[in-house]
Amino acid sequence: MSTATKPYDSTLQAALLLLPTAAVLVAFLYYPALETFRLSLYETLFLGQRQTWTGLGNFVSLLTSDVYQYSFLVTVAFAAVVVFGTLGVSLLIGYLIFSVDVRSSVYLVAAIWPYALPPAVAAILLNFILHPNLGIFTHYLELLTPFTLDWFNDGPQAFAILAVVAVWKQLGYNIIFIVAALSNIPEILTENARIDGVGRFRMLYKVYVPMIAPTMTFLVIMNTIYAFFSTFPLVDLMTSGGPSDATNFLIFKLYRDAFQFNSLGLASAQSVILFVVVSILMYLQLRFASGYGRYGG
Amino acid sequence: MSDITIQNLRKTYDDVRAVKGIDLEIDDGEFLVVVGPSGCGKSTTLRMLAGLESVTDGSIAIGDRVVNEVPPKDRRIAMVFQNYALYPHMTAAENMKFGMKSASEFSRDEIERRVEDATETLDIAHLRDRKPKELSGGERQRVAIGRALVREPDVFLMDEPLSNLDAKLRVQMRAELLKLHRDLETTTVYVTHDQTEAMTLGDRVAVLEDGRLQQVAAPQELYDYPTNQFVAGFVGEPAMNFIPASVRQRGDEHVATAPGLSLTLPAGSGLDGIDDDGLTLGVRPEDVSLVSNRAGVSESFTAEVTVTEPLGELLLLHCRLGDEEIRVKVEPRSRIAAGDTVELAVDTDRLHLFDSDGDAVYHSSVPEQETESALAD
Amino acid sequence: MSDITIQNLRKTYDDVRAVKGIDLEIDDGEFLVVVGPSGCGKSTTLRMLAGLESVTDGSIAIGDRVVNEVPPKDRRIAMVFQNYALYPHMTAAENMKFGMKSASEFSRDEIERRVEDATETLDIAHLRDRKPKELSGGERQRVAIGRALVREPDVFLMDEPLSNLDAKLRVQMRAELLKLHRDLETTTVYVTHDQTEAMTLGDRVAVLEDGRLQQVAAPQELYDYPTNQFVAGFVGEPAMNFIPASVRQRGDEHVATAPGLSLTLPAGSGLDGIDDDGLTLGVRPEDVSLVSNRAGVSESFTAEVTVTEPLGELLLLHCRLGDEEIRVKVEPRSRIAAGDTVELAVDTDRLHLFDSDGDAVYHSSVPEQETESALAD
Amino acid sequence: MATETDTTNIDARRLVHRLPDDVLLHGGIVFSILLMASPLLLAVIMSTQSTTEVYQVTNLGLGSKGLSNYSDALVNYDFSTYMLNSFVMSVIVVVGKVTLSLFAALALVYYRFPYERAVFMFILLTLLLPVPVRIVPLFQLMADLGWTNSLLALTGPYIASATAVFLFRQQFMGISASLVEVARLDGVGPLTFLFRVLIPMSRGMIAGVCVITFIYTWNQFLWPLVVVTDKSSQVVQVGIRYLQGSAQAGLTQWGLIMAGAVLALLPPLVVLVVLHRPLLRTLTIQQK
Amino acid sequence: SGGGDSPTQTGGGSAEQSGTTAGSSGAQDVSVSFWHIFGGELGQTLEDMASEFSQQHDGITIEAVNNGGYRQNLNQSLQASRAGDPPGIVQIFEVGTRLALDSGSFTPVEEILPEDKIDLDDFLPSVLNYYRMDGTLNSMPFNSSNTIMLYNKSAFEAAGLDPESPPRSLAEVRQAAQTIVDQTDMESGISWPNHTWMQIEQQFAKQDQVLVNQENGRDGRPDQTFFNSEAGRSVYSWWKQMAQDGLYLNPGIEAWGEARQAFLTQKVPMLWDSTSNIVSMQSGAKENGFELGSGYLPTPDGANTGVVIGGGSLWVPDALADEKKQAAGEFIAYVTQPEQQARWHRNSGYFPVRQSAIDRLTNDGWFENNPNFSTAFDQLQDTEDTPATRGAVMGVFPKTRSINEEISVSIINDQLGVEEGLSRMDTQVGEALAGYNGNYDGSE
Ligand SMILES: Nc1ncnc2c1ncn2[C@@H]1O[C@H](COP(=O)(O)OP(=O)(O)OP(=O)(O)O)[C@@H](O)[C@H]1O
Ligand SMILES: Nc1ncnc2c1ncn2[C@@H]1O[C@H](COP(=O)(O)OP(=O)(O)OP(=O)(O)O)[C@@H](O)[C@H]1O
Ligand SMILES: O=P(O)(O)OC[C@H](O)CO
Ligand SMILES: [Mg+2]
Ligand SMILES: [Mg+2]
Repeated sequence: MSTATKPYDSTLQAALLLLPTAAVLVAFLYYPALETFRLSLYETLFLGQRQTWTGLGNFVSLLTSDVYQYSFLVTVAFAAVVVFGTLGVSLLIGYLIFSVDVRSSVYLVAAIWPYALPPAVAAILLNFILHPNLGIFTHYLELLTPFTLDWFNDGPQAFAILAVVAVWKQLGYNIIFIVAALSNIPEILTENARIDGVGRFRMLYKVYVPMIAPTMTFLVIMNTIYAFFSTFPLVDLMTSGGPSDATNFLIFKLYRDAFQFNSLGLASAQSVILFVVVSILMYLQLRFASGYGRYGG
Repeated sequence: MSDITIQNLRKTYDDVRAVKGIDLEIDDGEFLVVVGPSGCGKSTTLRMLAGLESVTDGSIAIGDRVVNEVPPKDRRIAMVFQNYALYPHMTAAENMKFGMKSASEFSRDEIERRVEDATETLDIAHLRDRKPKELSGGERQRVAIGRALVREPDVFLMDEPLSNLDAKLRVQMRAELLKLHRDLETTTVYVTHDQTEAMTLGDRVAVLEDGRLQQVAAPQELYDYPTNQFVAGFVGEPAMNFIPASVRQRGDEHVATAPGLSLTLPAGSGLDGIDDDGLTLGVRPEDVSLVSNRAGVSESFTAEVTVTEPLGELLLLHCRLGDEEIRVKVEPRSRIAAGDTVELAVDTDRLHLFDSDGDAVYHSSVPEQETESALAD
Repeated sequence: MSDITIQNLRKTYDDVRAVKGIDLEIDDGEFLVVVGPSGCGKSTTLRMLAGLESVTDGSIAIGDRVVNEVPPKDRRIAMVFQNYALYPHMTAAENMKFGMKSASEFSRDEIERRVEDATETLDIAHLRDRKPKELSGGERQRVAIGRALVREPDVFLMDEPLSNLDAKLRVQMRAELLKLHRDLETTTVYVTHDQTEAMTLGDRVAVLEDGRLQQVAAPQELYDYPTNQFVAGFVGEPAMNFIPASVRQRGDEHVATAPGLSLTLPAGSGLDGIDDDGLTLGVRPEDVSLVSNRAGVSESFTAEVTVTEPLGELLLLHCRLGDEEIRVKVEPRSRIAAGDTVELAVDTDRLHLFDSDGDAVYHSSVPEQETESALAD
Repeated sequence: MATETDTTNIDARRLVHRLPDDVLLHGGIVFSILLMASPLLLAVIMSTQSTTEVYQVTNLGLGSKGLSNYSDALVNYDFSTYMLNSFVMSVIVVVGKVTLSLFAALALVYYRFPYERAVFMFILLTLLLPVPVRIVPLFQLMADLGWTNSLLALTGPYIASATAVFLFRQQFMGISASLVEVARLDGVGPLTFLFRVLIPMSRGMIAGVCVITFIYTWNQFLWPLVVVTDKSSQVVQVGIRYLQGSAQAGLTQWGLIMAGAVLALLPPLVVLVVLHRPLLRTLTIQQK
Repeated sequence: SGGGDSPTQTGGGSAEQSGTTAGSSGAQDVSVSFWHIFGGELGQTLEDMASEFSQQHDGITIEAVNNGGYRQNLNQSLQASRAGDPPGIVQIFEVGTRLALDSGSFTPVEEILPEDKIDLDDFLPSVLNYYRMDGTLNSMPFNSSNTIMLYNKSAFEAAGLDPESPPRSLAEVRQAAQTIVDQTDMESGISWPNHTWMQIEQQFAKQDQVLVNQENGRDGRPDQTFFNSEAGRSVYSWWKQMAQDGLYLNPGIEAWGEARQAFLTQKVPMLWDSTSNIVSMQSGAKENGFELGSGYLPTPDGANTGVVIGGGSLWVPDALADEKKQAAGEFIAYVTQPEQQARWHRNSGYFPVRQSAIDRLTNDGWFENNPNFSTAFDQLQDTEDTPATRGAVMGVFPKTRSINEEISVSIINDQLGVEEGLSRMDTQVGEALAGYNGNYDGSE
């Protein structure tokens, strides 16, 4: 951008305009973040009122702890399932909506509303619908298939159920982007394919998906961040990390260590590790965002 | 056989009547250009030909087959779009192959051969492995044409294929398209809103307005004998001057009069029985001239120059004649300034008369006239 | 006084030298058009005049005052932009008032009066309360001009104000701008990349290329006596034909030869001492003609027609002459087809010679020559 | 404009006829939409049922309690308080964030000042610091400030955001440079420019940011859970958590819980439905 | 330590005023919040008590707030104390005692009790002893419970079992379970929430096995646990087998509601439950049309050294203003009055903690008429006083429960062997203990 379009050059005014934002960011983001780094080097009790220097001790004990390793593992697995589950389902629904008539905002709104769905509500609703004993879904599932839902006790099932809830909640967000990206594909490409007689499905995976690859990449990153950070309410309200730690995701473990088991230092060390995870994801996003040119019409 | 017969073709969108009944025959091997102002229904017509748009009424036949209900892929047509419609993630070669591969009726070798041929014909063999974004506009359009070529269609349909190119490139691609058509002799329907393109490319030009065909004719015929005022005004730059006039029969002669102007019309078809007030006299800017340049012109008239536009090779005068403005092309180095009064005369061989409906009732020259030719040998 | 004096003006962006030293005087009340290809520095120059861009080197004076350091709002200029730059959420009238209100040196009444005046002048009073999106392109541009008008500036700066309009409207607005300038006589600097616009609008035209002024002259002078090959090629459509040629002195006469062509050059300034190989002969398409049309021409030559483009009022031939392609404008109704061989001659009064640096060394006619005029009275 | 993508602004010609498989497509969509909505529909039904009715698993009729589960949740289980808290929190964050971000974006886009890039990076880098990365010290900070259980704690950490600044910056940069230059030629002051030009021209974007922010804030769970210990200051998302413990005659009151869940979902849902257009446009810009 | 620097703490001034608090219409109202953990009827009872008290005591308003579960109450009150804005009275579960004490966030309750209104000698010693550490009573026992077994008499009868003699040993439980599953259309034999309180804490006490060293943590900070002991193995082997054979319906970790629901909706005939819930279980049984029976918590071989006190006690944060502490003390004294205790018992099933309340109930014939209520009480009275039945004390007890419950899932799902799982509990809890102790000592 040309500097020439900048009509004002009072540094003082600029500083004043930026001040409120900067102040909030420093006070509530940067300072606590730095403090997290500091605390991660201490062992603490009772919400940080007792602190003992341990250096990298927290990290060592995390990295050598079976529980933490397992937690890391299930989180990564969960993220993978959520990311690709969400993408797959959203792609399907998005493509259907796009194929019919994108302007129909009735369909669109009916498909994207889960964007507004609070994770806590999503958790509670499905907790009930899929309740092992009371759930109506469970009831019919068990009636119609030999399958029994027992996710209060069955780790893999609990994992799967949380994934379903997480995917459900995230569908709206993904559909928004996929429909928008598909709509940005010039209509003539579709028409050209019609003249050539390219099938709908072939068109999807040979043309549309590659063409919306930047959006898909973006969604992979956003969904990963979501799976890592925003699924806390699901765990808290549905499984509390269980059974057998099958849903003891990093974020939940962090919360529990910090606010239930009072190990703030240990929790801070986990925050630091999460920070590394976000940083990597963000870096990847930037890499990919600049790697793909945006396809114009 | 790939001539096209269009009968009473109509297209209605919910409340818009885009095409209002077109009858047109396109010969096998012909290059037909459809031209008209924006929104006149050019694309709609072409898209019905392609099968991308359903036909509301009427019929389209390619060869002997009525194709109204034939899906696009079975019409043996290929289409070239304005913005190329290349798949951005595929190389040039992949773009050309993609459609054929989907059709699955072609062998690998056949596909390779055709792509080979097409890239050679279009001189883009070296671009095969580039993606669209690594190509210039002209190269992209060439690849798009290549993609149409490989299908070896009976009919090419092109919707403003050059209008995304800059002026220089457009002129160049125009020439190339002509050469290509001369080589392949595939029936081509070409849509444009640019009259220069229409004139220079078409074997025949179809002028469309408001969903109706106005005239279908060879380019020069269109220029010289427009069938109505719309065509007369649409073709030619600057546009033909239109002067409201009345024509009176005086003995054998017909005289056209307008404020500040009185012209004896050369005898010609259509003059019989005309004795009318609500007529419009049409004369092109280059058919008006300064009197001093034409010796022995009796029926001159004067007009005041309001604006002069030196265009280098000529000087365009905007003159006030009665209440009308007329444009006159004169010698570039004429020393004429705004505010001057000039004496003008018209080339009476190039006069046109339109009635109140806009239909041409009279052209002062006769269509079949021979023009002197300057052929050496 | 609102003449403008530009001295050795330069602009360097980090690593781009956009303007490389311009000297230019613009008279009070003059309409100066700056023309040149994309990226040549036109906008940059204009923006430095406006104060939107700082000056790297050199000086700009408006009237007697060097304005290099004067903020834009104090330069008494107004600017009109290509994309109108209207605030989409304000009505036409609000758009016109907004800047003045901000300046706060104008009373309410004064503002009202000026807007009234401007809307009247531009005939847009009925559009006052419409928002930009309810206006057509031409109307928007008129409002934008109105906004410039109300400031009653000493200088109008316009950056391609018409290039967003369609062809018809552009021609019409062009005429209106000319009339407006005739009424107001405000010094105007007008930037365009369109040579037609430059020719028709400018009292003088400044041709810019690659950050350097190539020529500043009245339009017809530019067309007839380009100072270099760039200007010669840039002005005129289709462009001047350039044929590599060598010139030999034979006794008193100078003869230019090129493959298939030999021309005796009329005496003229610049021919003295020329006896050279690396020259370029320039001749415009309309200055080449079919021989049969010009009686008694001795130095004719033949060429093969490769493409014919009927343009209605004329027929453009692309001909092969030696290894060169030359374009020739001939009678529209000539029966010439691609593949024919034609006999051609040039108008020896309209020849140009350029040296290997591209500088014009010779024009066959003399600048100060009188042209016969066709004035009545 | 490249930004006007999508969904809301699609060429009328997209209505190309695709009849043959239309029915199938529509069927597919309706099916997936219903499947997606089914938990919510069931919840709405169950929210009208009494505990006994809920426990008859296959009872899918509207229940005998009508809306009384809702009034029960609102009155006896303090949902009216939680909803109000959530609402106040969301509105404060929306207004605060939009205001602060507009100012910041104004400075970033239209001011020349030293270290512009660094300042922008400073703001942007906070994307790396989601709540979980700093939750422990943030809680301690709130405790030290004595802000726990207050709106300050609920809203403060959300009131400035890289995303909003980024979006407004993007929006401002998308405003034609010539509009800015016109203002410059006229000598228009920064605040006049902000209020008379930028804000009116960014209404869509502002609406979009408001929607995103409202939904985001309303849906917060972890932070209120940590920083609010006093129930009367709690927000509705955490309020749901309290309902989970309610039991009548030994049985969990699922009807009541469903009513609470529906209540907690309603405001963001309404906002989404009403303002989905600006939301869609804004979100797709965020991608870049 | 925590909360000491609270800005709300005022000096002697408020102590003077506090003399006039009780019964007088003091100028300023003291409002004290009381965070409890009950929803439903129990919550209602507490709220009634609070408002009755507030009415009787001018100038004091007690606001009873249901603040979720025990864990939440403990954590939130620590958080709130840390933030200097603590509640007035907090109900904390028995296993949070050490942690609450170590946190330094609370005032020993005996310091604020109005001495004239309370007679500590009237309290059951077994209960007081649980909450008395190093000779100080830190919190006031209020809702005390233990685990009993509820069973569906109607189902027993239908299966041909004696509805009046519930199984006492785990083997008998298995037999009864098997019989009922075979004879009736019940889904499974028994259920209880996966909650160490029942399957470990009570079972260990019954078998006279301490959980941790240092005399179950009462003689010093423990650093070793004994989950992988004979007591543990016998319970877990039985449990695992029950689960594998489909005789145990697993409702989930600490899933009280689900377990009760399975029992009330007659999916299982037996339930291990807290005595605290007898009232609602009785009405639930009636609504679902069966007769409720109750018995001691069965153990391997029917061993019965006794039970540990469960439930919660009332704590008063240290950061509270003095007049609020005073008011809190008044309220605590009020709810432990014999008549309130009796009422509380009748409405819940928590046994009264005062002898005089028990006497009153006995005299009214309450226990005779309500045998299910007496079961819990009898079980308590049958308890021998040993380190095992006095209950374990450790700072990481809440975390220990989480660890053990997670591992329990793996054991009964057969992902872990019994020994393997129990020794994993020992390891993980051992690590937690070490971390806690190290840290605790380090900063003292
Ligand atoms: N899908 C559609 N729905 C409704 N009206 C349409 C649709 N497609 C085209 N039209 C209308 O039909 C008319 C003809 O459109 P068409 O695209 O054929 O014009 P065109 O001649 O190709 O114009 P242009 O030169 O601008 O491309 C226009 O008025 C247009 O608005
Ligand atoms: N802010 C800038 N930073 C760097 N280079 C610039 C900037 N503005 C212009 N340039 C460069 O300066 C040169 C001249 O640009 P300018 O905009 O003046 O061209 P122009 O003649 O107006 O072209 P056009 O006809 O396309 O508007 C170009 O090479 C351009 O890329
Ligand atoms: O449900 P309660 O109150 O009997 O308590 C059970 C356990 O003791 C909680 O730790
Ligand atoms: Mg079209
Ligand atoms: Mg420019």
